[in-house]
Amino acid sequence: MNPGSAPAIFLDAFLINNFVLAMFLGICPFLGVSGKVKTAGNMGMAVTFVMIVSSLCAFGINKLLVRYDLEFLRLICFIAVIASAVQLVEMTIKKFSPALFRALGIFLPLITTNCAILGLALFQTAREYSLVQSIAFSLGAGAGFSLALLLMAGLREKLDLADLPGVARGAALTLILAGMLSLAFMGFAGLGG
Amino acid sequence: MKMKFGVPPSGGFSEDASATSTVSHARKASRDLKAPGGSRLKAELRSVFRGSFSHGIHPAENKQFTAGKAIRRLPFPERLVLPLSMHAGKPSVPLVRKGQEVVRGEPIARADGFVSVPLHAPASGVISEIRLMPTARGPRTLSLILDVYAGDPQEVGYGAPADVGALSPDEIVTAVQNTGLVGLGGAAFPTHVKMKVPEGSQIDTILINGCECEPFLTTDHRLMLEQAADLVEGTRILMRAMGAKRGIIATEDNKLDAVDAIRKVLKPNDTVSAMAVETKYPQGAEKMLIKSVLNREVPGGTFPSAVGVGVFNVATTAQMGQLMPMQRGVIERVVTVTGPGVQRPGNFMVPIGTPIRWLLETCGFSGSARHLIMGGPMMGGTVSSLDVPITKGCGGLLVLSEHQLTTEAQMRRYPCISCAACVKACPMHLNPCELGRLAYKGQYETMAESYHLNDCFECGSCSYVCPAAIPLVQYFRIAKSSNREKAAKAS
Amino acid sequence: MSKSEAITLQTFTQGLWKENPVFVMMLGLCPVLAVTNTAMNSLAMGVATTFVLVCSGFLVSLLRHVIPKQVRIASYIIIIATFVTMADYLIQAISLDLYQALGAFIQLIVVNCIILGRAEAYASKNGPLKAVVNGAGMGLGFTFALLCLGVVREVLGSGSLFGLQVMPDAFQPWSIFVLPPGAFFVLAFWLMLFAWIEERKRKGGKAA
Amino acid sequence: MSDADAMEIPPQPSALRLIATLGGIAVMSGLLVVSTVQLTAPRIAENRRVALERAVFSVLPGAVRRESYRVDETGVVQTEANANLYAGYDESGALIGYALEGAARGYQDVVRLLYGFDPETETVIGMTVLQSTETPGLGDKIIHDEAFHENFRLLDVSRPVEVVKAGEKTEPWQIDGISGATVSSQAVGEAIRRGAEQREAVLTFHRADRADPIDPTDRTEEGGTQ
Amino acid sequence: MSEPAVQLKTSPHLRDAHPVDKIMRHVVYALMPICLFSIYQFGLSVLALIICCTLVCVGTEDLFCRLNHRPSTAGDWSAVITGILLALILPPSFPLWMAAVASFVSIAVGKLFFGGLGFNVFNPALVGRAFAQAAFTVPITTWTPAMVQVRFKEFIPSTFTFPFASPPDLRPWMDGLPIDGFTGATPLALMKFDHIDTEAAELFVGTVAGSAGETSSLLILLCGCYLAFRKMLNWKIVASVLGSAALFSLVFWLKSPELYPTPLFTLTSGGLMLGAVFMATDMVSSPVTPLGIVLYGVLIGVVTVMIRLFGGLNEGVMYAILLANAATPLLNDLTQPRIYGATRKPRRKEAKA
Ligand SMILES: Cc1cc2nc3c(=O)[nH]c(=O)nc-3n(C[C@H](O)[C@H](O)[C@H](O)COP(=O)(O)O)c2cc1C
Ligand SMILES: Cc1cc2nc3c(=O)[nH]c(=O)nc-3n(C[C@H](O)[C@H](O)[C@H](O)COP(=O)(O)O)c2cc1C
Ligand SMILES: Cc1cc2nc3c(=O)[nH]c(=O)nc-3n(C[C@H](O)[C@H](O)[C@H](O)COP(=O)(O)O)c2cc1C
Ligand SMILES: Cc1cc2nc3c(=O)[nH]c(=O)nc-3n(C[C@H](O)[C@H](O)[C@H](O)CO)c2cc1C
Ligand code: SF4
Ligand code: SF4
Ligand code: SF4
Ligand code: SF4
Ligand code: FES
Repeated sequence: MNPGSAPAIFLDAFLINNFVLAMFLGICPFLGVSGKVKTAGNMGMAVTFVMIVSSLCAFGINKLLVRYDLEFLRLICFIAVIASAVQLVEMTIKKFSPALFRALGIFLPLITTNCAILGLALFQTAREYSLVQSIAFSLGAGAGFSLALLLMAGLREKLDLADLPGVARGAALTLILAGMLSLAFMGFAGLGG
Repeated sequence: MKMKFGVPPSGGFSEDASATSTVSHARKASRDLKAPGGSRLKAELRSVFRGSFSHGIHPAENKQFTAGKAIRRLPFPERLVLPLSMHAGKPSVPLVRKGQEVVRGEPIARADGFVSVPLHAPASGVISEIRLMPTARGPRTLSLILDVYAGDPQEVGYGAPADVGALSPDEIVTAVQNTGLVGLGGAAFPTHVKMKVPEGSQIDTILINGCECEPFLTTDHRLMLEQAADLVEGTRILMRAMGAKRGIIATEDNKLDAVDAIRKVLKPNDTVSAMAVETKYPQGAEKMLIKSVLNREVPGGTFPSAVGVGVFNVATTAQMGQLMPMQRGVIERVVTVTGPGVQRPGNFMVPIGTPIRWLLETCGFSGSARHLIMGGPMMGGTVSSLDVPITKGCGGLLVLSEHQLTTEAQMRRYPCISCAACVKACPMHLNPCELGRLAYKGQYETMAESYHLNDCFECGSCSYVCPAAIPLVQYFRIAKSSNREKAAKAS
Repeated sequence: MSKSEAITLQTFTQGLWKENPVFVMMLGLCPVLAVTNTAMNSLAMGVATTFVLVCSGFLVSLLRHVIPKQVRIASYIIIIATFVTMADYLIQAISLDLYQALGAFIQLIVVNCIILGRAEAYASKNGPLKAVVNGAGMGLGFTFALLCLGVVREVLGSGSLFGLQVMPDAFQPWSIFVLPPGAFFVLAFWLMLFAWIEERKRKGGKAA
Repeated sequence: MSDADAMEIPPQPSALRLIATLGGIAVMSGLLVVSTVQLTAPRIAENRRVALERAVFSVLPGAVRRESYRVDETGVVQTEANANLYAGYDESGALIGYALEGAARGYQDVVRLLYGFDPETETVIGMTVLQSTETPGLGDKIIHDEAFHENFRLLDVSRPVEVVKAGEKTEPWQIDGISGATVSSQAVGEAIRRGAEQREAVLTFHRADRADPIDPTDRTEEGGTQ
Repeated sequence: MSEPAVQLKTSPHLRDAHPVDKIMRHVVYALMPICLFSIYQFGLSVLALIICCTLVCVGTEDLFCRLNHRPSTAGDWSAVITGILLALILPPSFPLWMAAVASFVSIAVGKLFFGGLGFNVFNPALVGRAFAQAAFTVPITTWTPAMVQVRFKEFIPSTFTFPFASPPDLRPWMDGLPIDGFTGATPLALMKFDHIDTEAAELFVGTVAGSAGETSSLLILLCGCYLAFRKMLNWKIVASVLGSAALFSLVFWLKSPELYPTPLFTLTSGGLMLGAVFMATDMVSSPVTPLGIVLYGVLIGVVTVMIRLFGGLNEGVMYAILLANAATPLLNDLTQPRIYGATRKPRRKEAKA
């Protein structure tokens, strides 16, 4: 597969260089919201959604900034525009689909200040992705985040019923699990190359 | 006396596949009594031809001790203990005083409302006491103590012939209540209540449950052989009372001689028929049997009437066929006394209220055995005292050996290893593995909400196969009662 | 000046141990995991974050009476982003290699919860001097945590420290420690160690 | 504390005030950023140049001066921005070769490299890895491994290069792979193989260039390598 | 009649199950022929490897139980299985000190950290190997030839590498061996990078290079059959792993036979057989629901072939099983069996009785 093609970019962000497990983006929600499978599913959806929105925003803004030679304002503009875009989307959802809002709503404000979202915008800019590539990238990143989150939530739910030793309580358990997931994901290295 | 286990049965039903496998396992079985009950392949082939439910287990049948032994009547014991609540529902209300003389068959307690039954004197004698006595169910309950007159001819002095054919369904239900009949299959639920067809339901089939899937027990088997005519008569009464078009007497295919015996008393083109289903535990559970015979599933939380079926035990039905035409009451029942701990096992017709101590002494109780079970080994309970009496719901007395007990105790507890054996065994298709893990952490509500705890009917198949020796059924009982208590507190 | 303006030693040391942003508050974990494959990267990241913490704390504190409540978060984010951009360019000017090794994570300091958290919870309520001292303490705590990981990962994973070989030639490096799984494992190890120390202290305290 | 509390008592400030505050902060932040950029820009440019030259000179042994071009489907043009082709000259001003960029997917991620190309002999004369995330201790040997780099002192690229097992190189167009890191070695080979078209363009350009020699010193002043 | 001390117990009063320790013991028996064959193939070094891994696994289990003042669970044989399997999936030349590290990680991090037997979410032996693969990337991809003549006389030089030191280069030793043309490549590597096919018959009896115990698929299959027959191993997992792997690779083989291996090659090469028979079947880390078990197997089969054909690695069984382990709780959740009577319609049309 050509590394620049959309499927390759999707696969890369989804499995090979998984956003959470290999790139270490969005660790806070990964540790914080992975206790229950159901919440994890909703969170995954919300993040994927915000990723697509902010990827589009970032793409547009970057075009403008480059046109006017203002690249040094990139970071400030990204963060401001993404935050307001998410705010806008949040209000829209709240108005038109209360059910969707209940599922995603509580996560949206949290997500805005999350490295995965800004990281996505920064990486796609640094790698000079086209619009199609950017969309593939955000879909892959969202899917990768959701997959990691769901697997983690499943494992943690199962371990809720285990006789864990004292040292394995809390964050240490989640981190060891994340390490093992990360080990397992190493198997995908070079996929499609 | 040393018993050999796993020897092929001597009775006329050795067509059964377990015969071959019990031989091959004889060496092992003689040690620990645990031969699996049949070659799996054969069992599966067989189930292609005979209806069956999926999952379930094949415990060693061990019925050969008593299957060939005809029902024998024993002399009367000196005193009988008659608990006023030996059935499900409200306890009966005594009609007699202390010191009052009673005649065999006389009503001595009346039903207290609809979900309750009367009690009849199982022997002529005198009521010597009315006091709290231990029962198999556990708590001490109010019981009538009847001192039997020695040397009395013990004629049944009550009842009069009646034309059952002339009664309306409602009149039949009342007449059945007057006989004091309850489910003799074990649940002891008043039979007439089950006969009352619920509003909006229609019953098309009466299913007579002769599976007796529990190992060791042979009560129902002998009844089908020896009281086939009463059994068919009872079936017809049930069909008429409930408006069913047909009656099916179903047994397991290790009792094909019983099918033959019943077919002998059937008319050509009869609306009643007899058939055999696969030998497998818990084939006798009504939901499983309905699935096997009619391929219908009783929805969770409902009764068989929801799928147009009424299920009654063979012993219940045979008693009905016997008692209804004479309008008499239930005063005795057949009990299998068996197991490596008794010297003279057999099937006995005993008066209700016979203390088990007396019964065991009569059968040659070795005394060292401590593992005493009322009912079968899969669902029966141990008893706290030898003074508890045989009640209407008790069809078996099983004494396991000391050796059996110690091997049992030696089986070490391990954490669940997710081997899925229990999932493959559960006839309700539940997930005992997950239920067990939840129970271990006391998450009883989750068990009921997400894992169908309340659909578990406690057959014990899961515990039977668990390599980690996890007391799954015990967990589930605790969980259910904890949930019930919580619900009661909340309301 | 009220009493609360007094700067105590605790203002500074708070972030080092008792409220260590990484080990105790579990904040800002992405950079902690991502850039600690060498001690040098850890140090640079720590210094950059401290720089942003101190500067933004100072400015937020200065403007705390000017900024209306309704727009405070937006203002803080702009202020933080400004300093992050400055740090970004400064690092590029200092060393391109370092800049490449840290990748996008310098810019991601913007969303590091530690900084916004400090601005909101501390700088907006305290005087500039106090905010600076507290920010420096927090930054030092963060740098300490980064170095905890960085040192272990570099020594075991590459046999060197700050780029200098410290292990004998024959030493077999354990490359897992510079790979992603190693980051999770080492952080888990430190958390367990600190939890164990805390427990010992508590038990010791009780026994005494 | 007390005055902070006092500040919160006044009700809703006017929208104008909110906008003014934000605007003020934005202006201030703009000023800060712009002055930082101004201050650091020369240093950054210098850093970039040094890094680039280090890379270019390392793949073109003996080179001390470079020129930047861009090569794509349309041919070769001289440019400083977006350059991806560099000509290297030695002290006497003689052309040593061209440095080209190459990329291919490795074990973990894309491997980007720069290699020196001698148009006269059509050989690769040096290689350096610009970017790789290959496994430390295994794939990352492509960066420093002496034996591996020996392959690129004189590699015939007039025909497709091949990567073979370590120690099995018999032909000048073959690369001795690194054992245990076949994938990474293959990636390097692939990156060079893929450059064939570019090299074709460079060759055309080079021949035209030689036919019509221009004084290289003039060009340097126009191009503003500083 | 004496009054017997009646014992109160709840039903069921009978059980018929092989106790856990017995199951584990029989798995050890089943592994013995594979161990012997691999010692026969690779010689003393493998013997040392198996002993080392087993001792460290059991020792670690015992040690931590002691440290926690709990009764030791080292006697339940499960740590022995972990040790033996771990040894069998390491290269014969793997230095013992690294094998000891891997064994320690298997038991300490892969098992006891989660609460010991029954609670671990990943296959402990594979956790150990995955750790070693990421930590000691070079030694774990260094292969030596099978059946070298001196295998019962001397150890492979790297076996007794000094702890924490890197192993010596094996090339001089291999050059001194009276075999020619050995490239140190496994059949999978030959296939992947050079498209050289190895005879399936050779693979079936296992006279090729590879991890200690992964080389004779025939023997592995036979030992697996024994366990399946004794109902100590779920053949459905084995069948769905092998079936899906064969089917998936068949598709690609039909498309371009010169590029992709035959399904038979896929099944018999590398660790697929050992993984499918002994490691995917570890019940603790696999699902319990009937459908979940099949999906789990298919996931392993498909991911293995995917990694082999299109990934950077030439072998993917280990990662495939670890990923499937990670997905096990979700699979269990999603495939809860339809319980008896869970029908919407209260009354179904009567089927033929
Ligand atoms: C409140 C109540 C109402 C019942 N109503 C009916 C009924 O209408 N029809 C019926 O066939 N059985 C009825 N039963 C009896 C049960 O179906 C069943 O036979 C009894 O619980 C024992 O079954 P088991 O031996 O399979 O546990 C009722 C039971 C209870 C507790
Ligand atoms: C696990 C289990 C096994 C059972 N096995 C039998 C059996 O073999 N024979 C039987 O008559 N009833 C058996 N029952 C009880 C039946 O479900 C049902 O209650 C009974 O046949 C109704 O008849 P009765 O009310 O006349 O007793 C079993 C119940 C359970 C829960
Ligand atoms: C954790 C890990 C990291 C690896 N990293 C690389 C790598 O960076 N480059 C590489 O070519 N092979 C790497 N490999 C090994 C390859 O996937 C493959 O086994 C090897 O290239 C086979 O080459 P050989 O035939 O030379 O042994 C790695 C393997 C593992 C397990
Ligand atoms: C059929 C079977 C396969 C097993 N496979 C493994 C295995 O691959 N790895 C392992 O560490 N233990 C294995 N065990 C042992 C045991 O299940 C394992 O140590 C548990 O995961 C520990 O909780 C196996 C056991 C059985 C019965
Ligand atoms: S009482 Fe026991 S043995 Fe008798 S039919 Fe019911 S389950 Fe079977
Ligand atoms: S006891 Fe309950 S869970 Fe266990 S097999 Fe029987 S029905 Fe299923
Ligand atoms: S405990 Fe379970 S099986 Fe028994 S009556 Fe209640 S719901 Fe039915
Ligand atoms: S049978 Fe026992 S060990 Fe096996 S899954 Fe069920 S509960 Fe767990
Ligand atoms: S530091 Fe990455 S999400 Fe918080």
